[in-house]
Amino acid sequence: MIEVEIVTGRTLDQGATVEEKLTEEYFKAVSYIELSEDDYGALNLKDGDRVKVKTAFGEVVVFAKKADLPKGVAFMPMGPYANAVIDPDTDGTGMPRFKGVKAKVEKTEEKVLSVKELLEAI
Amino acid sequence: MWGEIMLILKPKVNFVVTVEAEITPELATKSLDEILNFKVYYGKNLVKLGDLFEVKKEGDDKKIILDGDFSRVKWIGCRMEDGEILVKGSVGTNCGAYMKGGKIIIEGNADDWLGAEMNGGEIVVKGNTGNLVGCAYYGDATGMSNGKIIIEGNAGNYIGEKMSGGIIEIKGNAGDFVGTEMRGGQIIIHGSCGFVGGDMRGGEIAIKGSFELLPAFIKKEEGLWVGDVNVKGEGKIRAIKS
Amino acid sequence: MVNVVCTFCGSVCDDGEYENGKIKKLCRLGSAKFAEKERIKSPMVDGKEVSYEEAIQKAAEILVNAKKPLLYGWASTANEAIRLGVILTEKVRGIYDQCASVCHAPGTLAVIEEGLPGGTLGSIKNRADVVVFWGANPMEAHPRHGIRYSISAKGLLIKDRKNRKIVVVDVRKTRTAKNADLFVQVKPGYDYAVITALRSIINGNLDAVPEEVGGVKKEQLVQLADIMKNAKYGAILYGLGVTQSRGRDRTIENAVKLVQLLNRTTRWIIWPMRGHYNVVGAGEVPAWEVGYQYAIDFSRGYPRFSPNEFAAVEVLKRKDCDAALIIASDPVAHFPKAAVKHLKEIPVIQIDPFPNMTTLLAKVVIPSAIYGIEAEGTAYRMDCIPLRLKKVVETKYWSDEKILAEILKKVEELKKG
Amino acid sequence: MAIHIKNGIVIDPKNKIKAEKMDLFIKDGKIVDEKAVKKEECQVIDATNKLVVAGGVDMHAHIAGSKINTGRTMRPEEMRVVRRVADTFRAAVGRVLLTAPAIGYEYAKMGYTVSFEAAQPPIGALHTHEELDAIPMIDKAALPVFGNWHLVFKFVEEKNIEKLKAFIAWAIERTKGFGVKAVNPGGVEAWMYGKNVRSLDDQVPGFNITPREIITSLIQATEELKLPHSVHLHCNNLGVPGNYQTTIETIKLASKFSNSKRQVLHVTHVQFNSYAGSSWRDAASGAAEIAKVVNSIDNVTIDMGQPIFGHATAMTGDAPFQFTLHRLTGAKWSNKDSEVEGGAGIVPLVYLPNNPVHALQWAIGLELGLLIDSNKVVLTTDYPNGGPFTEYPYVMAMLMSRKMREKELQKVSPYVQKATGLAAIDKEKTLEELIHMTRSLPAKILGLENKGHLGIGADADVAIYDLNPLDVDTSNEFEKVYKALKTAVYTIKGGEIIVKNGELVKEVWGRTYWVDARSKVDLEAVMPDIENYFQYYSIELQNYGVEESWIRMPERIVVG
Repeated sequence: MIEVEIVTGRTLDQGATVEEKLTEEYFKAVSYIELSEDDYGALNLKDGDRVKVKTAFGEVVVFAKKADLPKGVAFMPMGPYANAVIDPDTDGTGMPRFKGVKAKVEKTEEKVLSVKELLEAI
Repeated sequence: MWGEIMLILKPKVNFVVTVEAEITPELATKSLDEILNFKVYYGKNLVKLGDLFEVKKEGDDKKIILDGDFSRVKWIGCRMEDGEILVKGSVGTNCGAYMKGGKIIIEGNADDWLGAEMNGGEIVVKGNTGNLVGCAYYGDATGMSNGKIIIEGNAGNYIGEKMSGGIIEIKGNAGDFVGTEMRGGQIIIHGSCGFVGGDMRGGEIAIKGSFELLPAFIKKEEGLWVGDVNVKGEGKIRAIKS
Repeated sequence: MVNVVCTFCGSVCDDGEYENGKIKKLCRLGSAKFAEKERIKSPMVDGKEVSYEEAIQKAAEILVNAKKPLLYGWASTANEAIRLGVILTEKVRGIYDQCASVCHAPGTLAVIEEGLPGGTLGSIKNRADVVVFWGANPMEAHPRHGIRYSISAKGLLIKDRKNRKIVVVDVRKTRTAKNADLFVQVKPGYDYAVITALRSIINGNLDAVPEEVGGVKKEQLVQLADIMKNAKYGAILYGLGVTQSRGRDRTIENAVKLVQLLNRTTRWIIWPMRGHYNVVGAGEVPAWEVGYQYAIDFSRGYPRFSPNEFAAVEVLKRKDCDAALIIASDPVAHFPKAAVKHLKEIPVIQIDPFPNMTTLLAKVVIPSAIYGIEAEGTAYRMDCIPLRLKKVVETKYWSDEKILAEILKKVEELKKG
Repeated sequence: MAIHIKNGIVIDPKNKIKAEKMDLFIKDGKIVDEKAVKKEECQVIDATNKLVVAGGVDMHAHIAGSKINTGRTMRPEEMRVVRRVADTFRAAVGRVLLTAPAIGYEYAKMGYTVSFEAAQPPIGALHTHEELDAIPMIDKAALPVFGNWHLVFKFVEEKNIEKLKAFIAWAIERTKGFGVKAVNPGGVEAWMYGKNVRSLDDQVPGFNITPREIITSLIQATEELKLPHSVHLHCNNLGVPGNYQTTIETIKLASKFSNSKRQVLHVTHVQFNSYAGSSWRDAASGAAEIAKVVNSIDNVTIDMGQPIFGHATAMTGDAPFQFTLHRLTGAKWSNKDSEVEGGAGIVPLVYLPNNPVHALQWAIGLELGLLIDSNKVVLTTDYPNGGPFTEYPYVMAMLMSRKMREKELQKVSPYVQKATGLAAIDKEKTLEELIHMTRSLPAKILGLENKGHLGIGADADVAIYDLNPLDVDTSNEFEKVYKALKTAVYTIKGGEIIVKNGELVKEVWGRTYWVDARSKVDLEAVMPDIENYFQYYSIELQNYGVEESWIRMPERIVVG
């Protein structure tokens, strides 16, 4: 288990599939988390591995990817998987904290839910 | 807590959406009929107070007890000038906004905008509060200018922004951005908080726990910083010695 | 071959070329926009296919019967539809909110506090010798922004990339950062402090700045401050890295104060990198119709603005609406779980060209034409420059404008009883 | 339906009717001869002992487009004043900055039926028109700004008036604009380098031209094009003590030109350009000197730009001035540099009677209104720069009553006594003069032949006020005058009753006028230059501009 701070954001893949949310392409574009090389290594991850991301606001299973990030910072594409764990508190501004949420990440054998299953689980 | 209880309101329905009830202690001085017919907003509908709340009237003094969960009722005590309100549960947003005098005691929690632009009187919260306590509404130049807010629990973000007078005391922790653009008055935090005093011009923020000082304050002595230098401010941030 | 205006991101590139279903010149996002994809086949009520008229009747009933309906979305439709949407919200005394409330709305709060010293994308292209992307990653979110307007755009005074310095301030080394002349890596949540430090340095209060602020060495802060002071015409373009993280509007407000300061000695502007193609219109239209850009409640028959009460996420989290109309947006995919929960519990009307996660829970689904491809209308680019969206393909689908006009008509009938 | 306005006391300066009891007839949106209607089919309005005049014409206000809308966004504190809860009409809010529905409603309630947006950023033209289209009740138009447009600079530099004319014709067609506005010519371009121009002969950075050359070239082109309206100029040095001299020099530029129908130069919100002195410490009024010059020249008109005490929002295309104002007041500030066309800025402000500078500005506005010949000065507040247009009746009453002015002078900073000549002015304008200054004169200056009067064939835009001009003593009964003019008993727009007893009764949508002068120029000759310049734009030439079909009710005025 590692601790990270998650930032979320748009990616080209997410953008290109955003009008096709019920497709496999969109699923692929949003159901992952990027970890720094250190963090990725610490969890002993390899391509296609899944991790469980847990925050004070929820948990979600996603695929893990290695990326050029500082240790302790993780990235998730904006979308339903990130939203399952981000901080809904708007601190009085109306805007949830989509970036900068503390999370625990661990390797898991559980499957990644489809977007439909994800909605049902809410 | 009072010898005599003058007006007691108790929710009698489950609120589907929030209610806006600009209730002040003044209401307690009205006749029962007037009280029952007092207009409150329930979504888009202007309804009678008596439709949503049980009303018990026991005298004419300016004292109200809100008995039950008022966390979905907004604007309680807004613009009140005197008298007392006791909320036995939690209260919704904008409680005590523009308040000029009197006292509000909240036994539960208070939602955002507690005592916004308050100009007198006292608010005591036994539980926690949300964000924007004693702040200025968007577009206004001045937040809380007088009076006292005491929070026994924790407070959220943006406390006492643009404050020009009065006191906010938080027994627990506060969130981020305490006393931004503050010009006067005092904020006391017994716990910890995040950034304090951005663009502060005057007033004092005293903190017992940890806090994050912005790179715009000059250390004057051990535990005392003055700034914000970017606005030639003379605000004081003080670490309370434990 | 006809000219088209792209209706994907806030760059609203207006040099697209369209011929027989093929698109040229646009980026990957724009090409995806024009590509054929699955559509909502027919209007539906409770999953059953119905006529437009039946769906509209049902939608109007839901809106009229609600105590406080939320009408949300609007960033990916045309101004003509938005205007009707604002009037509809006023009529049913609901809450109008738009996608900015989970995107760039904190920027609007900063405008309220300090204003917006800005310029059009054309002024950046022609004049800016320094461009700072702060928490923005145009290489992925606005792929042609750099070529057309900012990084390597050829302008009047700045002829090429060599004449322009690109700075990226971000918490991670994004694709944009990799192409920058200077990358300043900030610890998540410390943008506000970093901006304060820059102000202190430029103001000559070096003493107030410790050796490191928000993970950035003082030395680098001084370097950035120098770049800023020495720019002839600089631009800070900020993104969701700022609006969605700690500080939000206060961070932007601080950046505006920095720009005010810089303008005493040179020229600087600041502008948000708006996301959806017409999210600007979704704020500008209600501003002229009812005075505010978003988070507007009409329950009292007149508009009131309060982001922490009337922004959609707060409304849903507080369970403060009993019906919702979702148009040109997918909150089920883009809102935090806690907000989606309430959408599952109330009647939802959806108007959209494409099936998405909101479709999965909507009671009434009304498919619509795609603006810029199947329908004509007006949109405002991220810098508020108006552009006319074109219709290049015939369609059986009704436009948002027509759907809303019909709902409005129905609502008026129902209200008259 | 036809309308018969019975027994009203009509003032119609254009048709030389000075408070005469007479009947008016309306049919198909026009004022018609008695014989053109069947009286028994007319709706009769009893106007006995009431003032009957043409609908008011506001020739300079900022009512639509990115500036006022940014103002609204910036200032939620302005929008909390509720004027109307939604019912059969729209909700209407705003203190001074109003929403689009509120703008239409408030003009109508005051008896005004025309308003011109005085500064349209050309590239933002479609936005301006969308907002104009959202304003109910009134007719409108927009003046695109030319004074800092690089293509104008280019043709001025080349001294190519033919191309300048062609460009102007092209631009006002593309923007669906009405005429040629110029704001701080050259100064806004200088602002792109953090500077401003300070005199008519300063060089514009990057170009071998001066403000003087820009202004005279624009006048020459506008006159040769014979546009309905002259050049509409916001002078250089606005808001700077000592600027009255620049204003006078600028006004004199018009002496080279003449036009038999109208002025050749309209100088706008002159109050802001009438300051003597060298700093705000010793600032004084330059109004008397300016009045002398305006009165002595036949081809220049002005409008006042009268400040009203209370809240206002400064919003102009004069971006460098707006930054100066922000520095001066410390208030929030918006700026918009616009491609290679110009710029704009917005700063909230409040005019306080006790503030010597504000009181000075207030007094200067009135001096201009009083000292300048009523055939040359139009009443404006430069909404919302000087304050609300809803206070025009205050300005009208003040110009008609010395007593009211004396009363008001008691409330303001005594600085006014030494820095202006207001207290000594005993001139009291007549009601007829004020009707002219708010109706027939602005209509004439704008070249709107069917507006501002009640002659046969005029548009049936009529205001009826509860004021008997044969009976009222405007010098002494100023309170009554103010109150009566504030709310019309009837407002008729295009032949339809839209206001009755100060209440809205019908929502109508007015026209948007635009001027088409293309047939007078060789567009082909200028297109290569325009095409070449579009490399400096961020949009395609083919996507630049507004088509008539996108506007709710366009009315093309063809020149030539």
